[in-house]
Amino acid sequence: MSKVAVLLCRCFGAVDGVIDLEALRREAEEDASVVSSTSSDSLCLKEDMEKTAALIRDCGAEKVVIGGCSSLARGDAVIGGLVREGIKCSHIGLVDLREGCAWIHGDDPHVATLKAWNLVQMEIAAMRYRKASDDVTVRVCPEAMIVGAGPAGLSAACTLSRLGFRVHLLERGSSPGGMLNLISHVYPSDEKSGDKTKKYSEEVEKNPLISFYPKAKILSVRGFAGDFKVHISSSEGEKKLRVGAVILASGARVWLPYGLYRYGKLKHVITQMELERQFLRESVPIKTAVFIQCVGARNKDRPYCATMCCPSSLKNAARIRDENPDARVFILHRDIMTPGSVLEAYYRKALAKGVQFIRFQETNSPEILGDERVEGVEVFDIINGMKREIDTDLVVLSTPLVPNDDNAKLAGMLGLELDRYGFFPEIYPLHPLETRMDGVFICGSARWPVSSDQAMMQGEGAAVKAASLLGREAVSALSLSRVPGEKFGHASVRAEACTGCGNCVAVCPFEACRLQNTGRKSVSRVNKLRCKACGNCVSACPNGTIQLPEHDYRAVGAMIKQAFAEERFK
Amino acid sequence: MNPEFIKTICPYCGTGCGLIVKVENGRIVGTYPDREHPVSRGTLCIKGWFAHEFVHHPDRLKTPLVRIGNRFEAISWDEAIPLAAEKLKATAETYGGDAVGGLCSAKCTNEENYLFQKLIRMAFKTNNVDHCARLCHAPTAAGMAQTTGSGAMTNSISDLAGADCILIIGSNAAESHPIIMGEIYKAVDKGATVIVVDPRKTAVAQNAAMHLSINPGTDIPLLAGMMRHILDAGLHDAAFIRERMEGFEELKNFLQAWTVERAAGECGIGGDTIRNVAEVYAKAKEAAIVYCMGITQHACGTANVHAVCDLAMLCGKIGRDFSGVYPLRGQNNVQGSCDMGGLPNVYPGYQGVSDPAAQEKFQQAWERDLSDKPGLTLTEMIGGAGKEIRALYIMAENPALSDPDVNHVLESLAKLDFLIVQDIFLTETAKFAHLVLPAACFAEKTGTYTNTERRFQLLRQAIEPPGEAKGDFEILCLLANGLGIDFPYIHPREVMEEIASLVPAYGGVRFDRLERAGLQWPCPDTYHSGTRFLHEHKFTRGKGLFVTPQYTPPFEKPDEAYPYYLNTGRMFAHYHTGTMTRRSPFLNRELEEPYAEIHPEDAQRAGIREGDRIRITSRRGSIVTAARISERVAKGSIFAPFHFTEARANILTNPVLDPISKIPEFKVCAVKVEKEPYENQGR
Amino acid sequence: MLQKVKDITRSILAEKQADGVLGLIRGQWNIIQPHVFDNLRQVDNLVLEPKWLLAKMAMTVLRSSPEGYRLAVIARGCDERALTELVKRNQMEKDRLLTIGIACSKEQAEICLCQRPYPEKLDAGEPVAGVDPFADETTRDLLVGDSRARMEKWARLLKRCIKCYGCRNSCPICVCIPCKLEDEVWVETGVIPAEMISYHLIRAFHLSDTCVACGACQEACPVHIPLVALQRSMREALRQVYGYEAGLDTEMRSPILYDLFKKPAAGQILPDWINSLENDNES
Amino acid sequence: MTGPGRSNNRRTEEQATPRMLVFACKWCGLIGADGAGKKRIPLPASFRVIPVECAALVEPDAVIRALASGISGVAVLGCHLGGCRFNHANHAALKRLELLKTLLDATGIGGKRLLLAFGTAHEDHQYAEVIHAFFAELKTLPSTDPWMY
Repeated sequence: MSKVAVLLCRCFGAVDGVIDLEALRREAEEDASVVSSTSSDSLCLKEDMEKTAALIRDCGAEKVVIGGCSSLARGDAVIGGLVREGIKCSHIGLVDLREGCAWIHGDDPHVATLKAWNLVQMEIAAMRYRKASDDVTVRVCPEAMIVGAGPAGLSAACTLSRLGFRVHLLERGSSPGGMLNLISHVYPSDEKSGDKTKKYSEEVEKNPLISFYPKAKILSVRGFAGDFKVHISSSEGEKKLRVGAVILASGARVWLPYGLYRYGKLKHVITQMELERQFLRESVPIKTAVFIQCVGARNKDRPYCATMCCPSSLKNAARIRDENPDARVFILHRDIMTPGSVLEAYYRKALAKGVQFIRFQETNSPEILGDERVEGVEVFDIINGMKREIDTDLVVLSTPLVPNDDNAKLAGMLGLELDRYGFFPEIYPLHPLETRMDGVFICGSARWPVSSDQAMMQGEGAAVKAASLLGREAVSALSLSRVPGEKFGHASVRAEACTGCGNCVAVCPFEACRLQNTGRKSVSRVNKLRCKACGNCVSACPNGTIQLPEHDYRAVGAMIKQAFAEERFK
Repeated sequence: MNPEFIKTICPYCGTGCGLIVKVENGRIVGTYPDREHPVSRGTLCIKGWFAHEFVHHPDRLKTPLVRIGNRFEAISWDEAIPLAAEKLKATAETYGGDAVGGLCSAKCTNEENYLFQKLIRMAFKTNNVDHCARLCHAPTAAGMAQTTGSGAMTNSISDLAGADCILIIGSNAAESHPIIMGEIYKAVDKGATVIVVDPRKTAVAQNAAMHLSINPGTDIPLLAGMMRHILDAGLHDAAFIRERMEGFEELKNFLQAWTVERAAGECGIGGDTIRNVAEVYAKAKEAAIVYCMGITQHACGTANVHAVCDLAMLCGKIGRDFSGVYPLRGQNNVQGSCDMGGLPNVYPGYQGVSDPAAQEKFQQAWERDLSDKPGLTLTEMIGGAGKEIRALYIMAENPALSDPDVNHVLESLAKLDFLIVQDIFLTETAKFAHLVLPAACFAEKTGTYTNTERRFQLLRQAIEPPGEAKGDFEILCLLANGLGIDFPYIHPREVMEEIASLVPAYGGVRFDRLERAGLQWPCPDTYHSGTRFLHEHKFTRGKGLFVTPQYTPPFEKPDEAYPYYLNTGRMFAHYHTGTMTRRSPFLNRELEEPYAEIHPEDAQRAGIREGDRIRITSRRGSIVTAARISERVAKGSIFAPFHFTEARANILTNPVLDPISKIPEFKVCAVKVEKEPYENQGR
Repeated sequence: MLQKVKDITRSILAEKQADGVLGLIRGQWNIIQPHVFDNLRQVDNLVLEPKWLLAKMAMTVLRSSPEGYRLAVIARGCDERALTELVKRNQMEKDRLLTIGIACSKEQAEICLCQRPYPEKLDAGEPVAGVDPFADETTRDLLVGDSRARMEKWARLLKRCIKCYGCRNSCPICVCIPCKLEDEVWVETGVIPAEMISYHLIRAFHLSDTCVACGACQEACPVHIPLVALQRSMREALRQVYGYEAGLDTEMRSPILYDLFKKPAAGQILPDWINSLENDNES
Repeated sequence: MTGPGRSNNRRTEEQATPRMLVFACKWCGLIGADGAGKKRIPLPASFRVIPVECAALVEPDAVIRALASGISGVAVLGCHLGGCRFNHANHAALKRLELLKTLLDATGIGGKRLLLAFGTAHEDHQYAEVIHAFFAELKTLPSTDPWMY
């Protein structure tokens, strides 16, 4: 039986003002597995921490139960301190006596003390069964694969190569540039997009660290952070790559609004992209133009705002006015979305240039007039409350970017899930550009529709994040963590008890489990670097073969048993 | 390569369920229930499902062992049999035949038991043959023989399903006879009332309509109180008593002294409860009384049985379908080993040894002079070891765990000149032996078992015994030949034919008639299809007899020094001395450690917590076991199962004997309980 | 029907479609027992009654047989479904298994309250219509109506449990070694009645998406607990909510293991934005 | 540990206050618990929190185990559906535990003894509300005494 030291924190009266900590300490001492039970004023202070660490060493305890504040308060800090003192993270149990007991049951100290005792007992009992997961370490392959050579991918590739890492840049098309190749200028700098691409593509060509694969396709991805094995095909044939990180910059595609505003039926109802193409070819002076915003966006099907359509319209409307100061240009909008100082200024510039803005309601959208060709647009202006007819021969529809069709396939290969719209989500707002798979980063419109300069910014960010992984000599499964302290752990299988039913393989959100044939039967194997310790497999396993050692079922059982154990503070 | 499936009978309790064992490459790999078996009908209890697990246990005895100093050495059969014969013969020559004793076994087949008692009786001209029925249902055999003429369950197990009221006294059938409990539940589903009389709130009691938690050992007051009320209320079956009974007046006189209130006072329950139960029983159309060790294992065990029979006969609830008295036999063949004359006072078929006619009959059949003096009982043989008894031949019994006051038993066994133990494992008893003979287990031999409903059933050999071990049948034949007696049997079938010729009630029993579903005795000829229930038109003894049950309170009552009652019994996953079940991994997992149940209030007073190690001490010794705090036991009582060699509950039990049947008072003794000191808690 | 099954068995053995046929044989002493038929002579003794689940046995035979050994099983509806579930749980290889499907009689269907008393692949016998288990009074009594009364009813029944493990041992789909029911963490050991809530509910829940309602557990119960009724509600819920039924098809995957973004469960109210999530993630 | 595992939670009599076990996901429920503590929102005391990494780690067996040990209700607090940091893990938990509710309902114990709150208890007040509401709910349910022995 493991020896447990119990440390109770008075928190300068915040805990022992309600809970009778002294009684708790005495009771804990009675427990057979407890070798030391002490209380101190404030465990999280440096002096106390040092004293505590010395005490744990002295009493020969293997495991520690801390009764103090919640992990979000100072609990994690205390654990961190003890870990630095050389105690394994999984050997420390934290009982939340302040937020979880003293402060919510302040009105009844007797009951609170009882509950606190139960909570401490639960953790002492559970501690007996908590074990540390075995760690594994893999060498990091200092190369990266970047999927998509659009603005995000290009900037990521250049940044990484400048940091000295080998980069494999995959592109669906035949040349780098992505969506930049389809538009003439970029906002808000009004630079020519070609110029913008050029400096990157030159670097891609020249830099020996970057291998560019045009017409590339990913056939399979296996492995884990630090060591992915990727099978690709490109115009140069099939190839197998080993990379340490993957940056997903596969972008998005433009949605074509067939069925709306008679798009596809009337010749002069076009989308923003088609207008860009006109500008790219040879600019024809335009006399009148009506831009309609939020076509197919911010509705039931696509409730999101694509963020780049309003600035794009502003850019193109202003350009029409620039090229032909007599042109009448209207932007029919539901709201103009130009957040931030730069874009707001961009809006005011367009306003100053004489672009007219009319606001309409989603329920009362504009109508295109004319049978054979575009003759005008009828719109109900909600600002002045009247219907207006605008003569025009060109209607430009601003449509949102939508996810690529093959996102699902790509996500499947990488072990990611898509968000509700089909984009690649981040793991958590607190961890930008990171995905649920360690070693896979996202940037650009694959993540969310963004402008090209934002895409580049994200590309650089993702590159730096990838570099922080690639720069390591080796990674261990437990070090792949984004939270303070060590990773919670990972699942492990008792092979002799595994029936090979495959439930864990089915439910694993990270494809960390797979079945391995061992002659007579199949046995589940867990890839420790892919495993995130969510415990889904544990719940799906019919006979408890797969377990998180830190959260062993026996620990749960013991906690349940002790939850309302004998009430002794009579 | 294909697996074989062999139909056989479960080796555990007296229910006698049907098993099908799956054999692959000479090994039993699984047990399945027999869907066509008349008793179990495709169901089994936990012990049955895992009955195969001990068969291939590495501890199985594979060669004869002889004691040399403090250790055993393997010898061959060619050495072992002459050694045994020589030693037994020498003992008989030096001290007389009565200095040799034999314990046959309720675990062995009818044929083996028959041969065993024949061997002892013929070779040594003594009747010192007994077996563990002495420790369980000897009072039943004696008591029911007196009242009805037949010491066996009156009806069939399946009859229970048809009863309207089932009175269960001193039986935890749910743990000890689970399949029989299933029949009782069938009756419950049809609307029957189940009344349980037990000091403990057992699994049976939890499922009963009424639970009477009487003081230990007060069965007679309760039954007397019930009978008194039945008489007072005129609920007795006057016609039945008139036509078929005798001794009614004596009973009435006896009951004069037992008012319901006095009974209630003795039992520690309310008088109205007794009246209520009496009425439910008497008014039910078909009423059954099920009883077990709670009745018999008392110093007044035989009187208890009398009282039970009296109640049934008073209400005329005997001798027909469904209604009857159901003693539940504890061992797979305890009925059979009694039937086969494994008792010191009777030949096979309960033909008294002191009855000259019977003696004459057997002398003729066996062609030897036989003793007319009843032999010593098991408890007397053990007690007299080293004195009257100098050599003991034990076949598949384990008195070192099963007998009361085992410390004393161990001392006695050590005093013997020569002890032969024939068993499948090196039991606690075998460790004292001078010669150990390796025997075959249930799956390795052919023969018949008789279950508690008197059903002869065929046991079929599925595999060969391990190593040099031999079937008990073969060993007995070898030993007999060594002793100069001719046992010319080749197959147990021939023994059965001999039995049939000697005992009228089994006259029609033949192996080939048992193939499908067995036969319930009496079965006098080969055309008779067996008897489902006894005493239909007349009792076996002619008229039924009311025997007045004389109440003796438990010998030891709690006092200041020993303030608790101790009750011993079984638990569901283990069986008796655990020789088999504790070697079955699955069953042992269910309960690995001994325990004792104690009531929460008593525990609190003694400062005992769940799982603490406690020391239970009686006037005879003490054991250390884990505490299990439970409201199943009454306040002031401790319950301890007796399966565990590391905490032998029978160290504590009181060897005081019932005067008639010589059964010890296992169920009641006085003990004290202390928590072990901290350093012995083993944490 | 018997003759037809014998003919099929003979032709399977003659044409070497399988190396053995698992069925019931009437052997010595008139004893009926499972048997692997591998020569034509034995087939004369083949019988079909009584109902005897062979699925688990088929699994053990296949496990101990050499590679490439093919086994045909004479399977009733429930047997076939149990085999399908065993295949789904990787307990045997689909291509080493052949079934000879036989239909159950109406009487048998009524005893079992079977909704599908015939296999999907039927080779002999006329299929009879299934029985609606919820039309049965006992089942309704146990599953419909006042919950307090039901709780008492179930408690009364389950309190009888003598923990023989017969329900688990006889279940064709329970294959785990060790089993959670043997662990003292989940079920208190050494005590009967078995902890009612934990023993029976854990057992029932483990079979929630695999139980084929064959009734083997109930038949093996010495104390007559209506164990199949315990599964019915979950089977019905899975059928109604996800259109899932265990054992129909090896491709039909358990909704609690696969396609997790699909409709969560009956009665669960989701925020409306979830709807778009469902639609987008059909793949 | 000596002797068979047995629970000390068994109720001997009808309890006025229901006993509640809370499995709180570290990323939502536990944050709510922390917040409620910081705000010192008074809560009834007879609940115990077991922190888990994700709602998916709550084995249905553990819920059954808790109910069998005399705990009147079990709450599982997880993140928003779709907002789980472990992809679909909380969807899996939801589906599993919803099915368990069916079983609890069938046996009359009542699916209401199992509360699934996904994403509704990640803030202090919501957390307190969920706990209060569940307590109120549990009080209305019939006792499970017939199931205890």
